[in-house]
Amino acid sequence: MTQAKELTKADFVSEGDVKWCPGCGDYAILSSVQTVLPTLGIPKEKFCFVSGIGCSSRFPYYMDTYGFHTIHGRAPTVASGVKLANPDLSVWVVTGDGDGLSIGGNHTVHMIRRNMDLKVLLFNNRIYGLTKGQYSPTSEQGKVTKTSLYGSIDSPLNPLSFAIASGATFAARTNAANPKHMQEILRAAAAHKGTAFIEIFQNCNIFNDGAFAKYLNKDTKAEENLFLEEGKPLLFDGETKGIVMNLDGNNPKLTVEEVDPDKAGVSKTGKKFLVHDPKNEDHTLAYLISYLGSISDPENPAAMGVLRSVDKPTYGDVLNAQEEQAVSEKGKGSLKDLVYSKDTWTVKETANA
Amino acid sequence: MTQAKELTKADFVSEGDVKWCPGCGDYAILSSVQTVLPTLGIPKEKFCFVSGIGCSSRFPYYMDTYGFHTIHGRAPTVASGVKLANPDLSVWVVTGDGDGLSIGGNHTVHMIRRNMDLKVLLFNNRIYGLTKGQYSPTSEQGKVTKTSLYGSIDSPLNPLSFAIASGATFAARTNAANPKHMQEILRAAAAHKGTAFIEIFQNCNIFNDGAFAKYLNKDTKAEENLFLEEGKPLLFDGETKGIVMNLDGNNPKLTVEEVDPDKAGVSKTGKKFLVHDPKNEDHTLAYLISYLGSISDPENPAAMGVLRSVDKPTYGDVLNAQEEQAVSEKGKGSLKDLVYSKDTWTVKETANA
Amino acid sequence: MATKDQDKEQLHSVTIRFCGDSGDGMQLTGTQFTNTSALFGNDISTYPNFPAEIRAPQGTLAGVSGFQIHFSSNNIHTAGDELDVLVAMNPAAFKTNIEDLKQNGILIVNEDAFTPNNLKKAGYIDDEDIFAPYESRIRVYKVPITKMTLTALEDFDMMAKAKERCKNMFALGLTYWIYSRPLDSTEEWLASKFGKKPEILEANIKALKAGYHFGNTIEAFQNTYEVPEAKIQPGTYRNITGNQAVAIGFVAASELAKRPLFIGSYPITPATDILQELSKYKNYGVKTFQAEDEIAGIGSAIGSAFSGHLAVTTTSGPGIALKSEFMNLAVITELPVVIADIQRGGPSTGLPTKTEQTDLLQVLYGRNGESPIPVVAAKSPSDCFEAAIEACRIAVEHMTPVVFLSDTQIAIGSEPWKLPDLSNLKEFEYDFHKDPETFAPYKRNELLARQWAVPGTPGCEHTIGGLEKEDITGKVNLSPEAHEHMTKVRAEKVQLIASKLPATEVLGESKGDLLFLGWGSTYGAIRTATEQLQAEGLKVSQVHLRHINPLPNDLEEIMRGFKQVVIPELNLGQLSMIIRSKFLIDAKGINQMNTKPLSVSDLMAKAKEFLGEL
Amino acid sequence: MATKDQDKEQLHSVTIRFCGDSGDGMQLTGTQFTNTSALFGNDISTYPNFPAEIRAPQGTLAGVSGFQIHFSSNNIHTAGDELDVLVAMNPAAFKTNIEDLKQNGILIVNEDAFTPNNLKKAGYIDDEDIFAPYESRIRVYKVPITKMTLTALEDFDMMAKAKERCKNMFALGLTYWIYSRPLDSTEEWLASKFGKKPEILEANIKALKAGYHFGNTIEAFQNTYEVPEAKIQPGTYRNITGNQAVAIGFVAASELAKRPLFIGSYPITPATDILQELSKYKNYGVKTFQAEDEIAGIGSAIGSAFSGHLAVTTTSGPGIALKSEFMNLAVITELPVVIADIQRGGPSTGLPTKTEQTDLLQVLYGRNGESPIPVVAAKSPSDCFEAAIEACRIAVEHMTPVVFLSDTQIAIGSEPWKLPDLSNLKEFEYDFHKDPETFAPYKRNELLARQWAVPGTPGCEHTIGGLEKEDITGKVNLSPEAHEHMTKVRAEKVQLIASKLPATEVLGESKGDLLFLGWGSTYGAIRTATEQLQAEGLKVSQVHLRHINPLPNDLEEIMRGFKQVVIPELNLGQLSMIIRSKFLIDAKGINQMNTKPLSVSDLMAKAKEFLGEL
Ligand SMILES: Cc1ncc(C[n+]2csc(CCOP(=O)(O)OP(=O)(O)O)c2C)c(N)n1
Ligand SMILES: Cc1ncc(C[n+]2csc(CCOP(=O)(O)OP(=O)(O)O)c2C)c(N)n1
Ligand code: SF4
Ligand code: SF4
Ligand SMILES: [Mg+2]
Ligand SMILES: [Mg+2]
Repeated sequence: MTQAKELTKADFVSEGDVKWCPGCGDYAILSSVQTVLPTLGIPKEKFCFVSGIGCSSRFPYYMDTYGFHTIHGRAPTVASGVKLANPDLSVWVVTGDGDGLSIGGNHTVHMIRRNMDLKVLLFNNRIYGLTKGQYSPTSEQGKVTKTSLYGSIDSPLNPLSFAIASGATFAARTNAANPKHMQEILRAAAAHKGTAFIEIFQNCNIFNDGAFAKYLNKDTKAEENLFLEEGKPLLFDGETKGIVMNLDGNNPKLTVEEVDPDKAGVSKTGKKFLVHDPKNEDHTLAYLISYLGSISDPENPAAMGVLRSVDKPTYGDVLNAQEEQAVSEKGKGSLKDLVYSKDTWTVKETANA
Repeated sequence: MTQAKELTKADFVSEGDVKWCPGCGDYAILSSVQTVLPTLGIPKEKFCFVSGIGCSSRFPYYMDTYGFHTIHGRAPTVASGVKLANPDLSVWVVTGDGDGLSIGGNHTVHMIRRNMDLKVLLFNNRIYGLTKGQYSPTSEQGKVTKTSLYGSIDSPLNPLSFAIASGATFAARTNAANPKHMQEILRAAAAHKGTAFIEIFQNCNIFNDGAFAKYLNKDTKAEENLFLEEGKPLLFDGETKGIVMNLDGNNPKLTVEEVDPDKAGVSKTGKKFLVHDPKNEDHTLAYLISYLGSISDPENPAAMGVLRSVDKPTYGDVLNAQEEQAVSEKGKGSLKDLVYSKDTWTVKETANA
Repeated sequence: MATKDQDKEQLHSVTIRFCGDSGDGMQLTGTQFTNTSALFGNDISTYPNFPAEIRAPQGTLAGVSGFQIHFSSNNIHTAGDELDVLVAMNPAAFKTNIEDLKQNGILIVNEDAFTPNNLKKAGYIDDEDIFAPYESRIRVYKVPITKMTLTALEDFDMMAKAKERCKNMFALGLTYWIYSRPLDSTEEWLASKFGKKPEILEANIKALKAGYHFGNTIEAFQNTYEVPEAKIQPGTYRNITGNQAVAIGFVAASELAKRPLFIGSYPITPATDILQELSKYKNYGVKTFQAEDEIAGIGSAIGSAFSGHLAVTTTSGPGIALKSEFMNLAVITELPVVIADIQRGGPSTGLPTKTEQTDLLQVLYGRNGESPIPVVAAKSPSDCFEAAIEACRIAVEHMTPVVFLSDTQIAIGSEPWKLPDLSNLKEFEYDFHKDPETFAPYKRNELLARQWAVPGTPGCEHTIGGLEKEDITGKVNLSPEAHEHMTKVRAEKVQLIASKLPATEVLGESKGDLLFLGWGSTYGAIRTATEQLQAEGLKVSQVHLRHINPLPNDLEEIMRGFKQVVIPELNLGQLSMIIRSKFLIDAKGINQMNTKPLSVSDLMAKAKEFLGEL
Repeated sequence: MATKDQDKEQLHSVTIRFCGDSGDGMQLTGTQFTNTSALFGNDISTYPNFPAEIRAPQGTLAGVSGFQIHFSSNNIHTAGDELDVLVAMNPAAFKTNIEDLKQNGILIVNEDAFTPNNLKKAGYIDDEDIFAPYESRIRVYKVPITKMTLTALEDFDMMAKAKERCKNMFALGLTYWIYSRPLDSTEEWLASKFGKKPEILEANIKALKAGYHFGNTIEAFQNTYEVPEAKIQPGTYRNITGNQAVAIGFVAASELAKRPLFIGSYPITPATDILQELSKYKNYGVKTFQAEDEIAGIGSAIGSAFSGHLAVTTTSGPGIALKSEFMNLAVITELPVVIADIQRGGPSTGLPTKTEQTDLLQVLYGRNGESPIPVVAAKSPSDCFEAAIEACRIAVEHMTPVVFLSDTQIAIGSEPWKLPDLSNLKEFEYDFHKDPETFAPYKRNELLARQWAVPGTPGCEHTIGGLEKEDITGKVNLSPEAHEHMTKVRAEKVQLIASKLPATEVLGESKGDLLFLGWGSTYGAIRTATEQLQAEGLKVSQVHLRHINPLPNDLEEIMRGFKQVVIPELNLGQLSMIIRSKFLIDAKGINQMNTKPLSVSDLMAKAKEFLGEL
């Protein structure tokens, strides 16, 4: 394998069978990732995919890259070690809503706040797939599953809001059934220097079929998807509606208003539509946008795209800088110095003859 | 022990020695809790204190109530079991910044989102006390400790923001060195039906002395504390300054402005000061307020008081309702029915003689 | 009941395995065959075999799903070693199962599924004659099952796909014919299932009958067989899997303890069923809590125990690692909580859908410090009921965490369960402590069980925790004396459980040449081997342990009555290690690590070897 | 070097313990006495004893902090059983330590601290004469240490509190006088510590000298003593704790492996020091990562191993529970990572600052599935250096996780370390695999170590994980054959480590009546007991295991050369269990569970009992 050869999708397809259920949304994600990777200008051997346990977490087996299928919920920790040991690598974490937000929620938080420079794909199917259909932390309240015959009691978490509140420098959402959009987002994540968190709506056609149907359904998709573009106003439904900031009693709230057909970029009540700025240092607006269309806010469309993408030194950068500082201050350590430190004494041959 | 007897502070003081370091902020918290408990009208035997591991987590030993000193980071799980099994109890979780946000961060999230109806006291001293001084998830970036000789790299978490983003129905902050305020907050938490999360600034005078000095220092405390009162404007520094909402480019931001000495309730630039409403269903504003004065926002004062207090059914309420529903639908189950269910067959005595 | 038909060959026992693609409905087919045979009066034992994938791509080896039934006119205890009949619905199913078919066994394949494409998916070369190598030693029946099903349903106004889905009923009907089974119970079941969809109901019944008549019509099958009903103990029976029995056992224990049941768990194969099963029983006062992880599962259970509930948590091997720290807390706080470990193949994620007995040392020793926990093991699916109650009883009466061990084979396998006379179940003997005058948290009764005073009890306020403590008062105490004493007390308390155990049952003579000592799911295989060896006149007996910690007090004497002790296990010798070190008896292991239940013929062969060495 | 002074009584060995309130500076006092004695030429061994609380309320029993030094003209291996001298700075310290003082031993108390208030805090009744019960059997010296220190510092312009803080130097000076030690090294150390605060420096030196002269002046002490220098092997020495030695050992291993060191850890007593120590070594290319918990600690370490770093994680017992699931992943993925377990008292949170050897079975068996991990144990503080290197060497050369065991006694105890000739350290023999042509992730060398190709290597892309696999290719494979084979390979790989071990060292004759078999921190006590028993003419030898898994191949033969094998352990018989089950040797345990290091006299007494029984 030499770098000279131009990489293609086929280079990232592993040998064996792909073993997800026929019709599973995971296939499309796999295909999109395999499509995007060869375009990034990164040598194939520099990619490493690290996953936990779940249907989603079988992902690395299907990629012809370095991969590690670890244990349930802990992929962020292994990925952090892989990346810290070799900052040259492009390290991707593949996780599910149970893996990354239930058992692994804490590692997700800490990986994000440390800005570990990992690319995180959270396959959100709002169910535990591999264990055959129990509610997950993203399942809607009241959901009836095998372990919640009377409806689940837990209030769901919104993965994107969770990530942004944890300090994500990059947060985005896409849909497995929209490969074009997904590939765009994957490229943006790859380009980001820092941890990039992507929530991917993914249909589990066996245990939670249709969870995201409204985002795909011909009749509803225009009003349910709010596609974000940097510098563009937050418009949807064929640019007939948009998002405005409503300071109702000083309570900042995003609401939908209709576009004034007569005045460009202004709502019927005369409000300006928000203009999307993922580079906004302040995370508040991204946080508010992440809640749009969430399970607890079904009236509004869900934001699809890059909600936030800001610069911040990565953990590895600072770690390396500290190492350089240490070397420059103390000199490259020698084992001899370490062992033979100052508090030594010597016993002579002839001491007690 | 009969209920007739009026409870006093002394009833909540356990026998043995209290073993924190002399001067530790934990003493004041203990004393405040012991002061407030007898005033709540709850029989002594109904209190249960559950803690993890850390200096803070020694708390239950010093209370003459039911108590459980569990394992590191896991108090929320045990407390959830205690409460679900006996909804009559007033169950308090005592944890530290390491216990509750590092190893136990995930349980904290899930306990909060489930609205388990626990009272959570997070003693935030921004350090690991019991293990003698390593940085914690609330330590400032760059902090030099025994494990971060070149400064810690992690970005700190803000406990209150973390709780609010996790769906806290009650979130408050107080300072161990301000017993009067602390007691007020404890009373409010006790009165709240649902999980009540309280961040308590607590000085560790051995390993992180002075971390909260600016909130207590005679010269600075007026400008560093923003005391919240329901229905009152967010004013501080002797009512000379206040918090306004700044919609800078649709970017909702809380900023400090000076009070116009001539016009009541209005800033010098003519803005209205925010009026505090902890009952606001929408959590955005509480989330923004929680960030004020955080480590990453040292310019502003820190909000002290109840940021959020809203009603929502507790986990236990819904669980019990489901049980009632099941009983009313299927009748109270009898073991006989369960064992001798319909798919049975009978082998007779004489079958194969 | 059954009238003997002299045209049919009489057999004692038959083992059939249905296998096909995950989508082919083999679990359902097997279950129907099972129920019919049970109602007919056979003794039965079953063992399904799931793929690790939910629904791997159609036709692949990874997607093969199987269901094995052993039915007999004798009492049987295993799902059978070798197969008499293999029904293979596609090439992948053929490939992964054919080696288990015995000499002269019957192979029925759905020949329509043996297309070039499917052959390729199963890893065969296109023009390979895959049956050729077997034809000399087995009886191959190639049946166009799909085509015949479609033909039978010609007149139905249904999609072809839906029609094809009835092919499992055709296969079922065919096997019913071969083994002279009545169709009625399956027809009834279909009626209850598809009552609201008469078209589908009719189609299924038609396919079932078509299969049955096909057997009747063609001359391919020279013989049909009959397996007469078994001499089964009179009583009421139901067919039950181990996991179902555990769930019902826990509910029963809750009644016997007069305390509501609390289960805090996190899903994991093969334990998930128990949580799922129990979440049906809210009207029994059962509280199920699906926690964020295994740690939270046991943590909430321990909290509920402190609060006075009957507390359980369920998991499999990888989950035990996560629960260990809390199990240790339950040891030092002496709280009753049952940790059910449904073992699966390891190490690590390992073989999540395969059976193994490799967690024994983990549950005994996987904690820091000297941390004794009683261990109770179930030996078969229906036995889980009693074993689960026993685990709960020890927990509550002795105030201790208890590990309940089962495994995949027991958990998903099924057998007829002779329903117990519920009035014979003994209530648990314990009391909440309520008197402040006599209360101290670590004051003990004659079993060394400490007083259990639950929050809410006036005057008994106390704090427990994970630090070493002083006996009686429970106050934190790290002194040499306290630690020495408490270490001893914790050990003695567990040891005292043995004093309450009934005499150990020996299957066979109490002295002899070879004693099989076993635990867990190997029971049936060992029992069968033992009985057959006894029938051959060999002096072989069996002891199967319900209690692994503490071991029964009479075990040593029993073992010393035999020239050789042999310990068959689905691990590398975990019980062996304990027996050898404790008694210095040169026990030999029969250790199998190949994902399969123990084989009876293997056991017999090895036993004879050992006997030959004597 | 030292000139003999005939006025002084000559002693071979002395054990002193300084104890007082946490705030009294006892650790520092002890360290100074240690350094002075080491420089003087004695052999030394020390053991500090911390309270579980950071700084419990002044004067309470919970707040007592102690430091014990054993110094000798012989070679010694323990910090001493009984005390020759006890320095107690307050009543609480007196109460918790007095029982360890030997018959006719010297007690020095700071009489000024024996106030009614302090007596009450220590749980004494106000007017009790607390010394009376002891006066007949020990020599009590009540010294007004506080008052005399303040008097000595009369002229200093300092707060009284600051002056009082110098009283530990007074006590140190006094003991220096009794044992004829020079003051100069402590003066030098004070100068380096307080160089920038001349006032405080002077005050400390003054107090030190005041204590020394006080001894010289008053007549209370009839004798002074001399402990001549020891016959110590020539070389360069430093005093080192076990945790420091582990840290340096890991850095050395990193050099020998030519790979940067990565440590992912979460603080926990008594392991925290290692992480803290290593975070000083950034200029050695050491990456320290304080993770959010123990799981993340080992997870990151495993990730770094996959990426080609030398990976370690450090913890204590409760942390092992959390790491077990990942340890198991390292077993099945066959990645080199060293898990250092610094044992402490259990179960559960237990006795966090006390020593114990109760994690052995946990690290060997605390995982689901058959999951073999090599275990290496250090036997003393300085030995940690070599043991840590050995653990890393096995990990890298055999591609396996390795457990490194130490305990509180080793971790915080100290002894002189004869610094090794670094050129004698052997580089690790392994290579990253880089050739795609010959690469397969589970292809093995003659040690069965699999190929290690790290991400970034062109053409060697592969995925590893926790599911069972097929050998060589590493592809997921849950078949009976694959599992059987891999189970065997994993076991054999670990067993093969034994083939590379040097012959086991026997201290004493290689045949005899009694063999002490030990591991870990009991080394010193067992060795001392062995040597003394040998000196008495008894046929006693010692084997101390560096490797507990696999055991050395020659161990069985050695054991069979003795009539009795005795295994002393600070647990209830964990190594015993392994030895007994594996070899069916009736090894007897000497098992101590009282938070203390093994006592030499106890060992000798028990050994004689066993010998008597022969
Ligand atoms: C320690 C542990 N606990 C539990 C499991 C069982 N388990 C495997 S995957 C999974 C949940 C999967 O859900 P999700 O992360 O949403 O992934 P999906 O299958 O839906 O893609 C669970 C509970 C396990 N393998 N390991
Ligand atoms: C499983 C486990 N890991 C680590 C520890 C060690 N440990 C005890 S408390 C603690 C951190 C305490 O910090 P914090 O929660 O902030 O409490 P504080 O002492 O500051 O009140 C740690 C790391 C432990 N006891 N158990
Ligand atoms: S169970 Fe659901 S998520 Fe899993 S592979 Fe099947 S369709 Fe996909
Ligand atoms: S170490 Fe700090 S937090 Fe802990 S008891 Fe001492 S002062 Fe308090
Ligand atoms: Mg999912
Ligand atoms: Mg803290």
